[in-house]
Amino acid sequence: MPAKISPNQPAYRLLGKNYETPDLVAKVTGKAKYAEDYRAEGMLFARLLLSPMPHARVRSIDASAALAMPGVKAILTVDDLPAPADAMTDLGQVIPANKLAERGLTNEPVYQGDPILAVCAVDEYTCAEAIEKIRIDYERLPHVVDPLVTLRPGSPNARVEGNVWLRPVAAPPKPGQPPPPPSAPQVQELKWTDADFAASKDGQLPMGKATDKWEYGDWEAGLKNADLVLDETFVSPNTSHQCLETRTAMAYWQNGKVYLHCSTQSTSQTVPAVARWLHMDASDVIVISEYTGGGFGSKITSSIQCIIPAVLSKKVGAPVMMRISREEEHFIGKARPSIHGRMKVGFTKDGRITAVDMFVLCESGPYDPQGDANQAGRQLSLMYQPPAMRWQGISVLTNTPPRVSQSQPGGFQGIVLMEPILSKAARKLGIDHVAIHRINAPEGKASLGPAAGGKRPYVTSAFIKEALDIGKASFHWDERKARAKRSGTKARGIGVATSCFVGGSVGFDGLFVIKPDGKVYVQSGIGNLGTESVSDCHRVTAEVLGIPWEKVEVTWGHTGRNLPWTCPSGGSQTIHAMTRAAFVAAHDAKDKLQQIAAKDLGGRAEDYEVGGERVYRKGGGGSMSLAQAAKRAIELGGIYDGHEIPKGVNKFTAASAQNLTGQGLLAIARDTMPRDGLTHSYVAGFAEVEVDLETGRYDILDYLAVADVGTVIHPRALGGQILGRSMLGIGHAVGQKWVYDQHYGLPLAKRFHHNKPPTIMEAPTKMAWEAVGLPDPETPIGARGIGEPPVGAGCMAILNALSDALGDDVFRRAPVLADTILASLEAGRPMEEGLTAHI
Amino acid sequence: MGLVEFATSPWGQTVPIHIAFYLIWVAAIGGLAFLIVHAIYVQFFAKKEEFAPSAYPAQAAANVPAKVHRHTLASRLFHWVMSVAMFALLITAFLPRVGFPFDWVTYHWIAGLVLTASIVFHIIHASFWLDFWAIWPDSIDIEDAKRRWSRATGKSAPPPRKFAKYPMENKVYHLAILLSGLSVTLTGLFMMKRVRTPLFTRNPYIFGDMTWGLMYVLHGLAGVGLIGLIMAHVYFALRPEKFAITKSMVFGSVDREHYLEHHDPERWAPTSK
Amino acid sequence: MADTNKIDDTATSLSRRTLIKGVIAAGAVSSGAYLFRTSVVRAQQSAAGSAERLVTLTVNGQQRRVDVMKQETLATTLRYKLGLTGTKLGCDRSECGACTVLVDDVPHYSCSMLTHTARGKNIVTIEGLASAEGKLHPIQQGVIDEQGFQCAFCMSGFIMATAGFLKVNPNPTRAELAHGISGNLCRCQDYDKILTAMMRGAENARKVS
Amino acid sequence: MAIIRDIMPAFELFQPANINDAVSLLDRHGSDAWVLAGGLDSFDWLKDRIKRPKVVVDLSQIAELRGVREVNGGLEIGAMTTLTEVVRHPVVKEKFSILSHGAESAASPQIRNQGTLGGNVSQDARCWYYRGGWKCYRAGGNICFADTPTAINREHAILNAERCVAVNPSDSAPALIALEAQMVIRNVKGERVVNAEDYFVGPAIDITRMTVLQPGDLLTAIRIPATWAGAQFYFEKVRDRQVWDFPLMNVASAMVVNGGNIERIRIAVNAAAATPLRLTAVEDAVRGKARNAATGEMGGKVAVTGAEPLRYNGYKIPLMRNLVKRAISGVEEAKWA
Repeated sequence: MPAKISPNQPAYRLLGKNYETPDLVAKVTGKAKYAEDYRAEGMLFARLLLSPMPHARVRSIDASAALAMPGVKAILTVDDLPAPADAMTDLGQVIPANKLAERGLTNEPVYQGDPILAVCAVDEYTCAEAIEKIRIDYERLPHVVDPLVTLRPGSPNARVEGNVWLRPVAAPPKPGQPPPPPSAPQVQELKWTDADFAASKDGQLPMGKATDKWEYGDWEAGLKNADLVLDETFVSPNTSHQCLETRTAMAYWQNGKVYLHCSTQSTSQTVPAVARWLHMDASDVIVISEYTGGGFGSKITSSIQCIIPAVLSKKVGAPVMMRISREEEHFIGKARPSIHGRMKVGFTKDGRITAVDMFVLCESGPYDPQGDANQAGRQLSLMYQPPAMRWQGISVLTNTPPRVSQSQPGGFQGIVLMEPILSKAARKLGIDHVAIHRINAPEGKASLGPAAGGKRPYVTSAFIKEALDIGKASFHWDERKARAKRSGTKARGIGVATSCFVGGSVGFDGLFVIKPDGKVYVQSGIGNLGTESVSDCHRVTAEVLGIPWEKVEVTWGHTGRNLPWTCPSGGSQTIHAMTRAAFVAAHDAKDKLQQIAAKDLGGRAEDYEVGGERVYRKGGGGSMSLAQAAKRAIELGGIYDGHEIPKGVNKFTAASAQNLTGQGLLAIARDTMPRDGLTHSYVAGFAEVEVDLETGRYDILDYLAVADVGTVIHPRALGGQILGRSMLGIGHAVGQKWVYDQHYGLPLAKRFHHNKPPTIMEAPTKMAWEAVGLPDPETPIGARGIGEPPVGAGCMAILNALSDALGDDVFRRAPVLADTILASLEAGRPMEEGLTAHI
Repeated sequence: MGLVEFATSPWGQTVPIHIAFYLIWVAAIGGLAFLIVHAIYVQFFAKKEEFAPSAYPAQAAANVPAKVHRHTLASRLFHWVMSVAMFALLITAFLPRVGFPFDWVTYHWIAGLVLTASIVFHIIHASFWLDFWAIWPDSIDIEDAKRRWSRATGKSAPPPRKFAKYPMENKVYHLAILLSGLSVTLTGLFMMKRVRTPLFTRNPYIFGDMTWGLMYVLHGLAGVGLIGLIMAHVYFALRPEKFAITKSMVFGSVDREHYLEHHDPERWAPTSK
Repeated sequence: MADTNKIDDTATSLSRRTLIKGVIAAGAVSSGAYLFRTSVVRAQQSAAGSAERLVTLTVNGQQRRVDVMKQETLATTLRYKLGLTGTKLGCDRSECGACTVLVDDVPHYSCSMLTHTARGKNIVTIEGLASAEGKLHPIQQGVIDEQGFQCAFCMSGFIMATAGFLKVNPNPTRAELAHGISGNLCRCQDYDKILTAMMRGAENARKVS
Repeated sequence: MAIIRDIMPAFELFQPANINDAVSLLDRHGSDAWVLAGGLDSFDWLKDRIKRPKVVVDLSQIAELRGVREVNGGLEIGAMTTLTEVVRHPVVKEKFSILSHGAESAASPQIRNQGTLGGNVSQDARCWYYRGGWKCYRAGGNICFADTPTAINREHAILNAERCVAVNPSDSAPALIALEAQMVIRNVKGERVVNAEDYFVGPAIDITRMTVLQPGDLLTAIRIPATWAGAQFYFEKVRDRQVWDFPLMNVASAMVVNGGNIERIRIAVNAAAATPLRLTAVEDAVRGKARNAATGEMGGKVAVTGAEPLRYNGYKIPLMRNLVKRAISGVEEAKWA
């Protein structure tokens, strides 16, 4: 099945067409420079010393022997690092720092691998020898690596302060004032009772006290009046992001500014993050990241350890490269939090969900509370549209590596918890699996989550039903369904899953210059992490201005090069947010071109049109080329060439624009266009699997993802995102996991062959994608982001297909490997340990 | 070269794990050296043993049976069971360490259990059926030991008295074997929790790494100590002047002549049974 | 610009052509001499009969004389002493394939081969694939044609693995090629598109030859 | 001493040009020396700085250790022959295809391009506690971390565990055992030849070694007799990832069937115990029987007699049973409409 975009999509000159991205030749020739590829004269190296214990306090450090070694330049501990800083919102409100948050180095390591100090020396060999000479006296503290264990009475806590996160409820906003910023999260001790644990039998998740909850509708009545109520527990895995590029960073100082070569998803947004970590003015921070080797949510604004070479560099007065090894990346490289979920879901006999009662336990690691538990509930409420729902959540600390968002954070886990139930319900009620998804699917401005301010929020649009219809036809669902399920030692099954997530933000800036050479020089603050949105978004600029793409030059990846304020490249915001920014900037250019033409050629601005690299009078008459207009813009000055910067743009953009002043026609604008609803995207995944019943091994024969992402901007890049993120989800189904020894609280699986990210051999034999192509009505170009929803769809289409092949009750957690299948088939019941973490 | 080998625990702490295995050779060579020195001493330098006259009436000596009962059948059985177990333990423990690898663990723990059982039997038996205190050195033994030492080193001292049932060396040896044997069996019993046996679930986590390390060191020290002790024991058992005692461990009794020469009937009343 | 003299930087990423020019310049001046200065480990004495410190490597058709430590891997030498940073270190443990180079036409994980072992062998890295005039290798062109890869950190490894595989099997099926390049990991998980691009590269190569 | 990984410690490197030089170097340096073949197992130990040999003897320059020679209808494969060379060798493919399949199932293409047959059979255990640097029995300590009440041991042994529960991960070893291969070992005293199944050492005998190789010994070649040339072969490896993964279990069998009956058979599995296991009880049980599903079932049951699962590896019992069954009677192929 070739990839295709449904004819729904309106025809554009450039949008929806493939093109060669400007970064590609450098990539294929090996010339593209990632953080570790930079060399600076006099560069020194740094390596980290990691905690051997899951939880300890450093009593003393004796580094004298190391410092006495020739070639050793400095040692950095947490005492040399700035304290956690408060953050400030755009509205000027202070978000107080989480005082328990990760600082990069620590004297109270809270997981094995937590960096204690960094050694800087002339080369890494010397760093290693020096580290082995350092003696650290640790006081071992109690540890726990299983979120359920720490909730048992009398069990250890991961932090001295406690074991669960609470976010105190902020006071309601005063009339006329914006809502107050979220208060700093706090850690407290919470233990469930023996009775809570005793009440749950047969692998069901105990439901003790939750720390957080919301609800809408009469969920109790919904469950009571249902024809079928399923009560199921499922566990999703902790999965390291395992970006192929580790978070290596190199830094040096010049004229009071720090130049940081780091691995980050976002370019512009990394500047304020680094500035906050270093307690510096953002104008003194230059971030260089032209190419980033993957992020998946773990490098949204790089990570805090990137300040270590920066601080060391200042200390030793030379550039410092801190290479992060794969094992170190396992520790500091972040991971998706696992969720233990228990769901009671009511169905009518025709398959409509009546109510959901959801209880989720999120293993948040040792440092930050994660939003995954809450987002799991919100996305579930959108995807399956339960008319009534209760959500209860608890975010538990463990002495395991820090967690952070990973592609479809929370949304993924919500889908993973819900899909097995939907699948089981379809089997029990005798309803087709596609049909049960369609019955419960959102449509139009569908609601999600609990009411805020008396009204439930809603999305901008949803065309998932269309996606299911397209997929059902393209996948030949009904034909496959009619086929035999068993032959020889093999069983086959088909599965479908739907998935959704946030797909766009608003409010960022566009910035470019039309120079007298007639070319458009676009400044892109978007990170280049492989999605190609760094150039894709600017296709809109060319589209709107009516110029060939070859006339567009994109500058990216270096905040010393005058980039605009841009959304973080995370959470699939970019294609939505930055096509909007490109759109408004292009219209700013258009307006200015029209005004210049009117000034020079007479008439009113609105008499002119822009196209064919010219600005021309509608219905014939005078015209001028963009090159001429650019020259005129410089002569005119003022707003035209950037001598006057509009008030509305972010100060980051304004500063960049000032450096571009006088080079041509300066287009600059902030996206203030209205949007009714929250932008979300959707994917329906279809899969067929074949299981070998004698070995438990299974192959994915076929996979199709149909995406509702609004307008397609760049089909090949979109296909990469849809199938790439689908594979990321499939990885969660077929192998990715953590393994911990609970006695010592230490990880056993730190290598790729232990954590099992999928190889090309795990990829489905056939993969294809399609796009619904219906533009989102709330954004001018109609494009939404796609990085997230394929993950849940990929994972659960596979697992639903597996249930279809093997029946219910073979597995109750992901990933599902040969051992689980074989042991359960042998015993005739689920044999894996349902609730133990990290097995 | 330390006496103990250390390892890094999973938490990065330095903990003892066992004795340094060269101590096996130290014990063996030390034991051997002792035998040689002792044999030479006895052969060339030792004075004839002299005892203080006994208060025991001479005519009563006639009543001493030809065979003076020394060890009950139960005691002798215990001794030989224990010795077989002990040899099995030493062989299974140390041969693989000195270049003769074989599947030793199962034999070792089974032998260990036999040894333990025999010791438990012995303690109960000795406490309730035997003269419990007969084997413990008393004040006379200590006084006589001082006398012997003085005389051996050329100082003047009254001759020591004849022995009770057990000569002083015997008692001291028992004490040494008791200490090392109890150390090795108690630690060994706990260590069985660390290997797979049909008896209980393997669980090395009943103690912390440090406690275990010390336990292994104690087990090892007692074990190599036993090498020396057993060597000495076998040596003495084979020495002609002690052979009567060795025989008594087989047949249960000593000859009247031996009895009268070495033992004081006041301190050990002769019986034929 | 503020940082021009500090770093041998890449071009401002303006056009494709200026980009290539800029980056080639950067690669050419990279010298690793300063990266391994005197240190305790560097001063290791050599026993009689052991491997020499100075070795001659043939890299991308050029003879390169390098001072190499005993424990140095080929990837380290290429990246830090010869300035060939197109070869990436993804894991340094022969698990991900990002460091794949051709050694006598055979793909190897350069992270897991001592530089000393590669003496006298013909080493080709990603930088050595395109012609001297800048004409891309057919596999590189396949990537351009299909917009293969996302973040591309794994790209040079995949391309080198494919180049090696095609020397043995120039006309593979999709499944054969997948198997042939299965020693390379892509964490963007863009396998489908990568395979399409590599198949396109194989097709391009067949057209050339 | 604080722990740091991913930087190899310094060592002295020798690159002998012939076997004699290699053997005398190994003799001179004894247990200080580390034999480097393909290096894919070695570099992990060295980069983790867990093993710190003073001297590394790199065999890569010894031409006489490399290559496949035909000898009396059988083969002699130099220990340094790469797995890829073994896989692609026409005689291996034609007459001894289980070895080709076994070698091809190992690791990844690049590893097979560098990893050697000698290295593959001599590789160390992959127990994650042991490889993580935990001081277990195998590492010279006095504990098995993988067999404790809380241990995670899905990849560990179900048979013949003796204190250590690690398994041998070699994919070529069972094929070599099935083919009745012999290992040629050299040291300064001369050459000795051991049968493939005797090449491996279990923890009961020596808990810190995988093979009979002692310091000073060098595996130089692997001989495959003509005995099983062209027999009916079966090889299967079950693993989590279909490339770059160690076996959850693998099986290899060589069989001569006459008139529907199993006339001769050799069968071996790996990743079930600390050594590759030749299943003589199964061979005895099925020899002379009709080659059919019933015999396969019976053989499978015999194979798992005495298996003792740990907490997480119970699945290995049905897995071994099924793999042995398949190795005897084949797979019932699916026939999809």
